[in-house]
Amino acid sequence: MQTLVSFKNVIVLSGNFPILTGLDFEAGPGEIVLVQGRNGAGKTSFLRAVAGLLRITRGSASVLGVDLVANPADIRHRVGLLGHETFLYEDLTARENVDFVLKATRSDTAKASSSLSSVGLTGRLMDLRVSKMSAGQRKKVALAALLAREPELWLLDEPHAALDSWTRDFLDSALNSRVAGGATVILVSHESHHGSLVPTRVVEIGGGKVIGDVSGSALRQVDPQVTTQKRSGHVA
Amino acid sequence: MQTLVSFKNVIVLSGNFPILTGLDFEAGPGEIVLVQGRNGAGKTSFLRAVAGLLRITRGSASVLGVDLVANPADIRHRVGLLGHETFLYEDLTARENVDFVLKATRSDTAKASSSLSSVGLTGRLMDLRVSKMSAGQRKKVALAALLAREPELWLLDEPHAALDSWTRDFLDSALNSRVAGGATVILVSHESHHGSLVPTRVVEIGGGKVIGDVSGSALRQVDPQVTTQKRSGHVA
Amino acid sequence: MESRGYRWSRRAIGIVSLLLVAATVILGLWITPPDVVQGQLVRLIYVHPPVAWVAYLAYGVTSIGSILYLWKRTRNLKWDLLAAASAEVGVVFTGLTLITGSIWGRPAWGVWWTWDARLTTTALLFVLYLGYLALRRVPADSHQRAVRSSIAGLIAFIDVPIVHQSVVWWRTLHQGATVLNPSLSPKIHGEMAMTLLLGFISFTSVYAWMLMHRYQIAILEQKVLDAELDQLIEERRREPDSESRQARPTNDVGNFDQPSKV
Amino acid sequence: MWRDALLIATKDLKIEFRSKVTLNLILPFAFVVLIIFAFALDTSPGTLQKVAPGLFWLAVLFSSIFSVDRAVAIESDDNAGDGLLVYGVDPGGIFLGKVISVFVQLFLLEIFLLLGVVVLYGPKIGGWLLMLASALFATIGLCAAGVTYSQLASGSRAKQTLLPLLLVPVVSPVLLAATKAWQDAFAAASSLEDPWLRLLIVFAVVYLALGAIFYSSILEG
Amino acid sequence: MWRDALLIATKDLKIEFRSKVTLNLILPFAFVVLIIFAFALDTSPGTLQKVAPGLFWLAVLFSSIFSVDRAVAIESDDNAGDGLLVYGVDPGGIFLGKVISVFVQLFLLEIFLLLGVVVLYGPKIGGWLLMLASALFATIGLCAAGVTYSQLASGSRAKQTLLPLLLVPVVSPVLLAATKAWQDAFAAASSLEDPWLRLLIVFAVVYLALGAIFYSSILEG
Ligand code: HEM
Ligand SMILES: Nc1ncnc2c1ncn2[C@@H]1O[C@H](COP(=O)(O)OP(=O)(O)OP(=O)(O)O)[C@@H](O)[C@H]1O
Ligand SMILES: Nc1ncnc2c1ncn2[C@@H]1O[C@H](COP(=O)(O)OP(=O)(O)OP(=O)(O)O)[C@@H](O)[C@H]1O
Ligand SMILES: [Mg+2]
Ligand SMILES: [Mg+2]
Repeated sequence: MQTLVSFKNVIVLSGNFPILTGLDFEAGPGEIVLVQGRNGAGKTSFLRAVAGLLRITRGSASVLGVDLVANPADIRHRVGLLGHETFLYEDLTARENVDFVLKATRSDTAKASSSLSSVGLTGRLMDLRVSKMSAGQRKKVALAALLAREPELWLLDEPHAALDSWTRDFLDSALNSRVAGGATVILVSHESHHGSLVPTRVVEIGGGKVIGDVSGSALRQVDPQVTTQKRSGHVA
Repeated sequence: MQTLVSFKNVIVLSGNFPILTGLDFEAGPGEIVLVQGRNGAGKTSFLRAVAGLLRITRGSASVLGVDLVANPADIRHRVGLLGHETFLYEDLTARENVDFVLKATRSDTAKASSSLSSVGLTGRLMDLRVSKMSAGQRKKVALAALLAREPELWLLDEPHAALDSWTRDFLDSALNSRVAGGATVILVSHESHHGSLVPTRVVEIGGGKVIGDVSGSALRQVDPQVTTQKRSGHVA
Repeated sequence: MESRGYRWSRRAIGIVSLLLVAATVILGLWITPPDVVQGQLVRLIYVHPPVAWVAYLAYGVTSIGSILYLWKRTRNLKWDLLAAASAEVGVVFTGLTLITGSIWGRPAWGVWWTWDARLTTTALLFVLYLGYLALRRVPADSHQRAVRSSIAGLIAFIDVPIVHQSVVWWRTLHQGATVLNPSLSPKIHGEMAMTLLLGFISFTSVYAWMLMHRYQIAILEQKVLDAELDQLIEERRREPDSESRQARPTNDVGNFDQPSKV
Repeated sequence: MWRDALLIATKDLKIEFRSKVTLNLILPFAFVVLIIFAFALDTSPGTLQKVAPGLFWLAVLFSSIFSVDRAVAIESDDNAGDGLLVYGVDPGGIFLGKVISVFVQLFLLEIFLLLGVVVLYGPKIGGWLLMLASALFATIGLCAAGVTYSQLASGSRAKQTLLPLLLVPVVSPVLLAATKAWQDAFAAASSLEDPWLRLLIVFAVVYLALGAIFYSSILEG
Repeated sequence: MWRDALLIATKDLKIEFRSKVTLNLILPFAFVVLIIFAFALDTSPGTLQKVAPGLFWLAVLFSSIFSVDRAVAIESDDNAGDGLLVYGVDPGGIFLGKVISVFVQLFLLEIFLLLGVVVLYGPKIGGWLLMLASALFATIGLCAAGVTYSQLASGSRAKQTLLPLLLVPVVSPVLLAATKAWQDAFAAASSLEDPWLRLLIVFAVVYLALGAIFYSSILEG
């Protein structure tokens, strides 16, 4: 398997606190990796590290063939990150925000409108300032920008949160078609049900490192739904 | 049925834009109302209106026997609202935040610690500033404050988002026990699966008004999963 | 931890500094003659200018350390620690400059302080490096701190030439360039010049000694931090839910009320 | 109301103490204002002492705009202001709490600043009592008007901060009166009968009363 | 880099134009500074004109701190700064873009303020050209140093705003030089050979260069 993302014993600090504590991870092209783990385990930090936004203190890491330790800046514009934060400017409209992202990434700005309408932001919503939007609508703006950019590697942090069920389904099928076209997806999610987006692999993070990795055929038996129920069974 | 929440033809404006457009809604004690609807339908605004945070321009509304049009201030401290925003102070620690909420609502501050540990914020996490916390940990702090307050009416806007599966289950069972003790819950959610928290009623909001209301026995047939699929079928 | 050679050279420099300062004091107070105009006051000249120049020197070292850190090929945390140590000593010497200047100013000008250009810019120099030290105290990981403070240190250095040139640019009350003038020909002579030179050497030696001391402490602090970090990493790796759920014994699962350490 | 006021004031001061925005931002600025002026005006030594009160109160005005803005902004992060309403905190209490917290910060600042003025400008100060009294009431007036207007400007959620546009004309009489009172004090007119002091008291009372009365309506929006 | 700079500058100016924070906040304040001084110093007409340049540049310094802070804060809402990095925008471009946007705002402000100075203080202005040139370069220096330091202080996520503590000493030489240059200009020394102007040019170039070189390290750090 060709490796697209490769983390070896990666340690990342925030101030003096170790967020990632020796994380090992590999992923190849065309995978849909579902990252799970308790709150505060380090999932968001992992995605940010893959995007080149966190400095790697120890260990080695490369993404899309770029060495993250030496030149993290070279990887950033090639990944698409959708996090808890949407990176939007409140005082700009949906269209202006998407336009800005496309211009900044040197992508085709012509796609802005069609991408916005594909997520359901049509008519007045296109020219509404983000500050007036509902939580789901904001997320959609960020999503539209991402869809228009077509990154090679998608890093999605709870992408379904705040989206209505129609948009969830749309996102799932959009991602599926991107993966079919050769893209790779790493997504974090706490939800047990993921519609049509079926992960090829489930990775579990705990205490800043990978503590479980189930892929391929083994996945059928240990699907997230089942582990969830097992877990809740324990608690009750 | 005794009514706890009663909205009659309620219109709410934001600037010049009508967010709620003649909404009718009634709920009695002990109900678990699940509110659904597309992004931007007005769900969050509905919850905020019930909490007395939005001025009702036309129509009549009362919550817990208080007239919302005349004196919205009298209702606020009797409801517990957990929204997209968590109302936390970034520079205070988890414990200080919960303490502040309990003092402000004149509740028993002794419960702060136990409530925080019940959601899993123990040890160092209790004294960590909220600004350093992960998304789920922040939500847990807000949740801990709410659990310690024990409001009569719980207004939850996508409470499960960002929580890990264990905390989701914990929240569900905590809510169930509150409802058994006489509390009422109105929750907004886009997720199709809700663990052990079974709604007694599903209300659908669209375009700022109620467009569907299924309760009691009828619920078994029309569970959210099914309606979701029906809807996405229309669009596709 | 501290290498033997380092320790010995540090001690040697300490002793030499002591001797040099003693020699300067003796020469300055008893051997050299009083000035025609200023009388006994002139003796401050063996302290005040050297102290100011050593402050410049210290900030120069800070800048070099900063550049070496910022330049990727020579990047090493040691350069940053050196820069910081030197800045701290520099602040001390700037403080001494201000104090000796004030003491001199009282009899010479009749005031402790006046809004003269040299004085104002020297005060700014003091504040600039205080800011540099304040910036270092913002919690951040060591690399981040090093980058930020290196940049601040470099920019702050711009004020040094300004302080030096201030007597030329503004018409000032303060003494013009007597020694370090553009033509590099000192306007004082004989034993006074010699004593001044000795003063300069002895304060430079004091600076070197203080720097080595401070730097050593910084290195040790960094080692402690690194050791703490290893421990923190171990702790985080052992966080309550950091083992695979499937592998965990049933009674332990999800019970947050249990103490986290197993 | 007083209980709530205390609660809010404690919390705000705690946050302020942690983030130190106001102190770090304002104190050095205020000092540099003093230094630069001293440098620019040094040629005529009399000027410096004449300008001192005006400079002092100008620095305080700047600081008050800033810290009043901060005090209200604390509640707009993560929409905490809605939180306060939901918790049932008395709006009058919120107002008073914020006034208290801003007052404490400003008063501390004024003490430091005065030390700076005395050391750097060396004015002769005749009427300490008058100075203290006028500082007290001027600061109360500034804080009360500031908190009210700041809420007025930000509460609308339209982030257009109209604050200074609204605030500055309202507090400039206070500022002028304070400057005049201090000039009198510097000129050794120690009497508390000073007309400017009386004006300051009137302003303090009026702004406090107006704020306490209208704050709840502003919050309700 | 220039493309990115333009993109950022356009966006920032658009946001600034919408929210009008800077203009609403600063302009009135700057005017009050002028008015209060006019009021406080009214007795000696000569003083006013002598202080005018210092006052003017002090007001500009204040404004620059504020708008530079805003320019950097725009990117910290919703973590948009990380967004810029992810989009692969050139850090040098971000720096230049922000300098341009702050420069435009400050220069506009200076025009208004100058009108105010002329109307209120009525100084005789001899060297318009010198004034314009020195204002230009002084503003560039202010903006460049300001944006750099603002990022230095804020990016740390520790919200402790060290900004003024760091920035004010760094830009005060600029401020002093600008004041001196304007004093020369007021005194009708119209020559562009003014040594203060040369100093201002040096500062502008040095701060611009340092900012452009180091901005990327600051963002990465
Ligand atoms: C607080 C007051 C003072 C401060 C901050 C101050 C600062 C300085 C500084 C920074 C220098 C080094 C300049 C350079 O060579 O680049 C210096 C040099 C010197 N200072 Fe002062 N000074 C003060 C008061 C005085 C007084 C009162 C006198 C004597 C009347 C004096 C006499 C000198 C002399 C003779 C030099 C050597 C100048 C040369 O050869 O370049 N200073 N001072
Ligand atoms: N400066 C710090 N001091 C102490 N702890 C810190 C600091 N910075 C980060 N942390 C901790 O590091 C972890 C960061 O985790 P991260 O945000 O990656 O979690 P996550 O897996 O995405 O969680 P969630 O599911 O809640 O989103 C949290 O546990 C947080 O408390
Ligand atoms: N000033 C305004 N101008 C125009 N539209 C506005 C304005 N204020 C609010 N809106 C619209 O009102 C609606 C508010 O909806 P609300 O936040 O209640 O939605 P929601 O149902 O909670 O959506 P979500 O599922 O995305 O959270 C949105 O469609 C928003 O675009
Ligand atoms: Mg996360
Ligand atoms: Mg919503």
